[in-house]
Amino acid sequence: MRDNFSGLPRLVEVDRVSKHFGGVMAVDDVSCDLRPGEVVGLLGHNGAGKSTLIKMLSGVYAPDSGEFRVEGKPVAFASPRDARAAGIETIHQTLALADNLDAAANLFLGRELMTRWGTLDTPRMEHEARQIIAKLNPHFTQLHRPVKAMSGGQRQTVAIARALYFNARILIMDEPCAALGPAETRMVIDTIHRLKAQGIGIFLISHDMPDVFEVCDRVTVMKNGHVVGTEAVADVTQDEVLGMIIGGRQPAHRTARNPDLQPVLATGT
Amino acid sequence: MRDNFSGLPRLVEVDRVSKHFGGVMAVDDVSCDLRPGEVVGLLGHNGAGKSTLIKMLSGVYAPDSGEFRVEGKPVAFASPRDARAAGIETIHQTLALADNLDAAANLFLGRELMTRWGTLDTPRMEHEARQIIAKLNPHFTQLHRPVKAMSGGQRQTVAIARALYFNARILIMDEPCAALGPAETRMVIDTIHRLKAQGIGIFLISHDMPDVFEVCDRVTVMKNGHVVGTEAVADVTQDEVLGMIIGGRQPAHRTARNPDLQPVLATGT
Amino acid sequence: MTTLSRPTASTLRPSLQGFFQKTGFDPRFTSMLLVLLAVWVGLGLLTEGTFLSPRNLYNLSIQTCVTGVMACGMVFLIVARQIDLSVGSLLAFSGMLIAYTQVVLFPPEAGWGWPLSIVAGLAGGLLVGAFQGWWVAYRQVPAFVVTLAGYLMYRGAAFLVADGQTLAPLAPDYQLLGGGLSGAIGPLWSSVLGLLACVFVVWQRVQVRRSRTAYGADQLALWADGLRVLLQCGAIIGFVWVMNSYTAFNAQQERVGKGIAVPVLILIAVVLAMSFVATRTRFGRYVFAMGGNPDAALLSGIPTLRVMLTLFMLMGALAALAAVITTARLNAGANSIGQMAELYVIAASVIGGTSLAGGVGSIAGSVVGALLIQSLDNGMVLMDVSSAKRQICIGLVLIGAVWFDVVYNRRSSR
Amino acid sequence: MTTLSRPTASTLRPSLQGFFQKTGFDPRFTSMLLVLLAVWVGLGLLTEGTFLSPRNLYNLSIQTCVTGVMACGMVFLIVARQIDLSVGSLLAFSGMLIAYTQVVLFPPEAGWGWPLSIVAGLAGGLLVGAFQGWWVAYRQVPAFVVTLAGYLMYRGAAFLVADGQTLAPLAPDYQLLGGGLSGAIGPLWSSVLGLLACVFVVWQRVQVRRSRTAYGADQLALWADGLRVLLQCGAIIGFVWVMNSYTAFNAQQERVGKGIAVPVLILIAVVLAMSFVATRTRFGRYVFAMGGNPDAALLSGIPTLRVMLTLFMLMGALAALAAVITTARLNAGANSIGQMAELYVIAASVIGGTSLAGGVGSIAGSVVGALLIQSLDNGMVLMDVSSAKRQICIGLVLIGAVWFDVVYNRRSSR
Amino acid sequence: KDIVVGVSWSNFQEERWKRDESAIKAALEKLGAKYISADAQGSNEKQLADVEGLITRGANALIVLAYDADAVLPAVRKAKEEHIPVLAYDRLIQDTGVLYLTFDNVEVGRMQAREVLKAKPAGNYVFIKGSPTDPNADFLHAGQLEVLKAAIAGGKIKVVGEQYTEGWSPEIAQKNMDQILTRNSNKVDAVVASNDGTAGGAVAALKSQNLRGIPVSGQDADIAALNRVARGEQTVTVFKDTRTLGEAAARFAVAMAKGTAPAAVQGAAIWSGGTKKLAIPSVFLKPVAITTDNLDYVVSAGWATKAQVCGGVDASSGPKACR
Ligand SMILES: Nc1ncnc2c1ncn2[C@@H]1O[C@H](COP(=O)(O)OP(=O)(O)OP(=O)(O)O)[C@@H](O)[C@H]1O
Ligand SMILES: Nc1ncnc2c1ncn2[C@@H]1O[C@H](COP(=O)(O)OP(=O)(O)OP(=O)(O)O)[C@@H](O)[C@H]1O
Ligand SMILES: O[C@@H]1[C@@H](O)[C@H](O)OC[C@H]1O
Ligand SMILES: [Mg+2]
Ligand SMILES: [Mg+2]
Repeated sequence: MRDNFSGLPRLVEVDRVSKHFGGVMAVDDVSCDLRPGEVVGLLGHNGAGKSTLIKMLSGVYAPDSGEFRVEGKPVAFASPRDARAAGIETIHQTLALADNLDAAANLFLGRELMTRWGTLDTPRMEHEARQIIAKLNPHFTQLHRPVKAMSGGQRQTVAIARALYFNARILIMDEPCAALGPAETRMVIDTIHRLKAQGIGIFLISHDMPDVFEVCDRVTVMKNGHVVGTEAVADVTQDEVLGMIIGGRQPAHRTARNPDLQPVLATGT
Repeated sequence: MRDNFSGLPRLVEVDRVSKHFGGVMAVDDVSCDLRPGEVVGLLGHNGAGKSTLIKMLSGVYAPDSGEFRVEGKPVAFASPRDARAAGIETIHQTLALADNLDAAANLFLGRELMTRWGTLDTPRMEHEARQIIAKLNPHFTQLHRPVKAMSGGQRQTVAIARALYFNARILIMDEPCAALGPAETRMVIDTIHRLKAQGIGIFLISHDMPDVFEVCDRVTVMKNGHVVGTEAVADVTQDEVLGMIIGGRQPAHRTARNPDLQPVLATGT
Repeated sequence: MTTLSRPTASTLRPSLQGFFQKTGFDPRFTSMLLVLLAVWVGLGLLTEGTFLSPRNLYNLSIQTCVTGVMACGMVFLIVARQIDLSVGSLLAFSGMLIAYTQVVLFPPEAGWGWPLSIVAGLAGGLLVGAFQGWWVAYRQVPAFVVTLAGYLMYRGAAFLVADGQTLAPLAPDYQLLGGGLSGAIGPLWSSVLGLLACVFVVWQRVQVRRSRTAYGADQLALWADGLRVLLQCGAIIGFVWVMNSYTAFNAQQERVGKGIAVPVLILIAVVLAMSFVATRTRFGRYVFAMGGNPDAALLSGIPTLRVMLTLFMLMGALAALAAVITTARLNAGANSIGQMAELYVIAASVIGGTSLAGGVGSIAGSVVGALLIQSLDNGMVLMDVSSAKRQICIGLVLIGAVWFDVVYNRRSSR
Repeated sequence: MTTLSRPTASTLRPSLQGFFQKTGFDPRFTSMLLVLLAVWVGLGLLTEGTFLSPRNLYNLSIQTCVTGVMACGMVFLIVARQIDLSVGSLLAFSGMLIAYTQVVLFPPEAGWGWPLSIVAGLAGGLLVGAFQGWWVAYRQVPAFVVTLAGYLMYRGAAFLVADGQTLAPLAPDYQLLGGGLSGAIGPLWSSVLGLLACVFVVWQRVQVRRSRTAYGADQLALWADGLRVLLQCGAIIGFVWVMNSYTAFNAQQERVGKGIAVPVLILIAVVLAMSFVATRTRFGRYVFAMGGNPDAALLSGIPTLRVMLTLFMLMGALAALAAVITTARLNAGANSIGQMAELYVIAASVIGGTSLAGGVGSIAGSVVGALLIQSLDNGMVLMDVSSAKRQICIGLVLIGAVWFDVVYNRRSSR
Repeated sequence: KDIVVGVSWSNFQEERWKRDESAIKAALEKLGAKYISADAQGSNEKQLADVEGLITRGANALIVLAYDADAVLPAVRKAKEEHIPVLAYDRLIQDTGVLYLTFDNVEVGRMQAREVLKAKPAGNYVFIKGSPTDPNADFLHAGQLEVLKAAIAGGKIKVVGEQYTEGWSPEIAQKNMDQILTRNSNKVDAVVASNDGTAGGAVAALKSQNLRGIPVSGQDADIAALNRVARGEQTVTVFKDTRTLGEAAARFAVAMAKGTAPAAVQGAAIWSGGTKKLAIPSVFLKPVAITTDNLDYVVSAGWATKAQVCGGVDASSGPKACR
């Protein structure tokens, strides 16, 4: 059997969710899901609605309609704080860094390490930040500067480190490697493999086909706010997926060969 | 001969340029050059100094030392305005968009089309913007909204369109496709081929090896502010270039095989 | 503060939003007008109609001019992430220059003394504006510091012009600019102007439709454009009608309609000019771009420093114009005029939807803001509320008004 | 405004920059101190030394307290991209509450009237702050509007407390808080405190070095840390020495040294506490994050609304504390106190390096800013300049001072 | 040793203070004493700091124009601590050992009301009061009410409007007057304005309604106000010859600096009419109500020139001072 996850309970279920901004239907009746230890790629053209979808899941926006379930229980996050508390960690496309603070402060923002007197444990946070960032980008050592003085890739490294440091059950990565160099990308990919092995569920948004095919178990392709289809990576070629992204057509074999990979919830299963 | 450009006059010469920020040597004694109709890839790990280098060329920062020459003449741009006036068009990594304005306003920012009464010709600018953006991303039609309401890739499309609309002699692209989907990236790559054919010189910063190998004639690899080496793409493999980026080592054959591809100015030729 | 505010689900929302989409009305401005309307109705009821009498509305229109004129300039500054705290002091200083020119240099007998004094006042305002703009743009001293210093300095300078004396009286012709006894253009001219304005409104809408068709852009439904024209013309005609129906004895002791007051005409001219600058010129575009993202503006090759300098000069000139109205109305130049004007002017802009974070603002909104503040003040005095209680009421209504605006806007724009 | 300002090449630069890098001194704060020093020397020369006499410095220290205390809160607000225009009015309102409690409710005979009045004043300040914070945080009305409304309202309310009357006198013990006749702690205690402060400075530096070693972080050279400790202790000892050498007649008509004034102690306590909050607590970290990027703060799960509410309450409490000092110093509660305080307080913060764009600011800097403004004001009085000219001079010096700061900073930080 | 007299002004906004100052200055110069001063710009806190500054500069005597009679006491106390005599100028300071020299503000209020009452014994009255943050506004109003009390109680006078004027600002006075007129459909018969600046605003408002001949009061004998009186636009301005006041203040201050006790200065009498009933050595000067009848008084006193007073007035129909 190609799909190692279909037997596991679902970690996240996205059930017919929609969201509009003014006249734009950014996300339109989207369903998909994620199982523990699985990496699901969210693909689609620019403006397809990927970021909007995951922003709803991470408590930034409230959906207009539809429902999110985590481990079977419906959730409605009133704020990113709630989503975090529920074990959902997100790397946003916009990185969401406080430009005036340094790497360590950003890494621990909202979850600072404290001394036993209840004050910020700055040295320890710096130390930990140094450790984890070194794992992602060994060239990046000048951490003690405001984030705004950093290069694009360095900023992205900080954002990634922040999501990795805290042990999430569900990790959402919105184009985490967009600004990274080849070596830095490699390290992130390796990290994803490791997290997978630990049973963490990951939504990965990426435009890079080789990366997607290396780490994803399934891909869900979106177009203009809709879901085009969901496929197990093992069942399709890169070109077929590209065809889904660009042309919006589903690979010819899909329904015949692997019916249980349909967006699970759309059919109400 | 593999290198079609060595005979042409140099469009841009970067001569031993350095720049530091506080204690960080961001660009350290860098030399490279660009000929008309040529695409030179600037590669390197995150924080290697690529963006800083091209920001100096586009008039954002003044170099601490060293010199830039355009068509043989030394230039010292006091502002981005000057660089633009000299025919240098830049797509910055940070995109540099006014978030509160719409796509058309951003596209023509600083170079608005005017009616014969000297007022803004808004309908015409919108019309033109629609045309050019349609060529880069056909899904992207809701242009009449502030840029801040756009997706990452849509924003990048606006920034690219802005640099392409005006006929530059020298085009600098700092990770132009980082946020673009596969189809959108394809269109940019095609555009680069077209511009090349028109004799425009292009500096392209990118982390994507296949793209680089498709459009670049030469690559200059940087590491920690230094230049590791400059190679004709035809002479090296992707792995060799990766080796230069990650390991900082030059391909074994380089000096033996193609001495004239040395950074031209470093040796004072 | 944050752009991530969460919309609250509401059944109202879709229909409201649809309405704004279909009609192309600006939700923000519409809600401001609704607030104003509500305040007017409230004050009308509380004063048993006195507030809404033509006479009081005429007064109100004049009282709003000074703040309104300056708010037009302040909107630009705030949009560009700047501020000018000196406008009240600058008003006093230009006012003293004007009065000094009229009273001391060219005594009233000389008929050309007062036009000259206006020139002097405007020149003073422009120069001071240039001084401030230079420090901000070319010396990079924060505008808050420069104009706070200005706030102190120009009030001091105003004192020195005539060594603390109040200079009066001013030329009778000049007083017309203040909208005093015969400072209005009469019913006939008012009607003519109103008619012309209506014609312009229709013509402009036709132009817009035509150019949209030419470029194949989206077109609003005909009824939507019709509604807009109708409302605008209605407002114009209503305004003229009210102004005309305020009758007062003229110099010949006959009861005649007043018509539009001269300072109100000045305000209208300033609003039209500044709106034009904001939406139709490069300069206006640059101001908004600089406010939206200063770095992007610089990278796009906008001459940001020059724009900044010009902005402060513009503000200086408008403060001087406000000084003309104030002194003409008061028939005197005193160094104490314009106190707290900076606060009211900035408040008018902010209440009118200009964001202190920069990049967002509208001229028309700020004038509505000025009108709102002035209405509260005007109405409360009519109700004979003591100044302490008046201040408390005004404060509460201000918060309430802006709160309504915030809620309503969130509803209609999401 | 823009972060892309272009450094000018300069030979000074590398060495300056190296100096700051090696010593770990904050260039911004250092340059502020240099400006202050320059102004002091200038004023000292122009007043033939009177300005620098212990007596005047003692007065200056007290005069700075009110603005200084409030500036500590304002820095936080501005860093978080908020503002509070109501502090002056709130000062008056709390002041009237305090005076009313002491004079009317619990006449001076009752010994516990004045502690109670302080509680009343602080409670009033906190409540008003909570009111403002609630509108800003939970109702999303811009702080500018809410606090402008407050500016009007609380002044009105202050008037109403005693119907415009000035309430006096206050309890003799209470007056000590204002630093009046015997409102200083005397040379002995001052010296003891100074010594303790020096010990603390040394201990703290040692702690820092130790923890840096523990985590293998970069360490400053020993001489650099030594220099810092030396300068800090020098400043402390110098301050105590000056305060002790101002002698005045005591109640027994003997000439004795004054020592540190009580309000100055209050200011020092506030500065220490607020600096601690800014750098060592979650709350402070959140405030800076919210100012740096409000969206990021929200996305990081920071309880932004609660932080905002707390900020305004803090500001309210500090305004009430400033009211304690003011009323104790004036030995009266008047509804006219605290006029223009909002401007001076915001100016102190801005001059002290707090950016109105948010995310950047320092408590110590704002106190230096307050000291700078007060020095100018104080010094000019000593020089017998008319108030009109004085205002002009102060304005010019302010611009000049901040300009120096801008230039110097650009040099030393690039 | 040189005598240094420090003067602490409450503000300089009204034009009279400049004249007070030059009178004091001139007199001190004549007496060979040095003049130093500070302007508190309408702030209690600043006035206290100012007095501290003047003491620091070595003042041997202080002349204090109090902004707030109570809040200025700590400053006076400081001076006393340094054994520096204090003269309360124009406004009362209730403390022992202070010499009080004034045109009584309450009396000024009475005079304003008296003249207006003379011109209009019955009808609708409007009060344009001073700044709500200036305690003198209330003293003035108290004086005004004292005179009008009976008529108000008797129903002859009806108060149809009463507003403070923030910062004594003429514009605000004008706006408030506009509104009061609107509210009463112009049925206003008399305006008691508390000084000439606010009177100017009230007159401008009346004028814009073409209302003429309505009595308006003021004080300070500002040049512009005298001209209004000449034109018949203002009924009365209370002339406080600040030159006399200033000259006397200078003389007394120097005397006290030389050791004369407050009670021993020429013309001083013990007065205990303050709220605290303290016995305070005082000198009262007489303010003069200036109306069309005695306009020449200010001219012959050299306070204003005939040209200033009569500017734009028709010589034939104008008051006799302008003929
Ligand atoms: N404005 C600045 N102030 C201080 N340091 C800076 C600034 N800009 C860049 N740097 C530093 O200079 C170095 C080079 O940065 P640069 O942005 O040029 O890197 P890059 O090669 O473009 O990296 P990336 O691939 O991540 O975009 C980095 O270490 C960065 O932290
Ligand atoms: N805050 C917003 N306000 C209005 N429209 C928005 C907003 N955010 C996104 N949109 C619109 O919603 C659509 C989906 O945007 P989204 O950011 O989800 O796309 P995406 O799939 O993440 O694209 P990309 O690959 O470019 O990041 C786009 O058309 C975008 O313009
Ligand atoms: O003379 C007046 C003075 O007594 C009052 O306090 O302030 C206003 C002045 O006009
Ligand atoms: Mg996205
Ligand atoms: Mg870069």
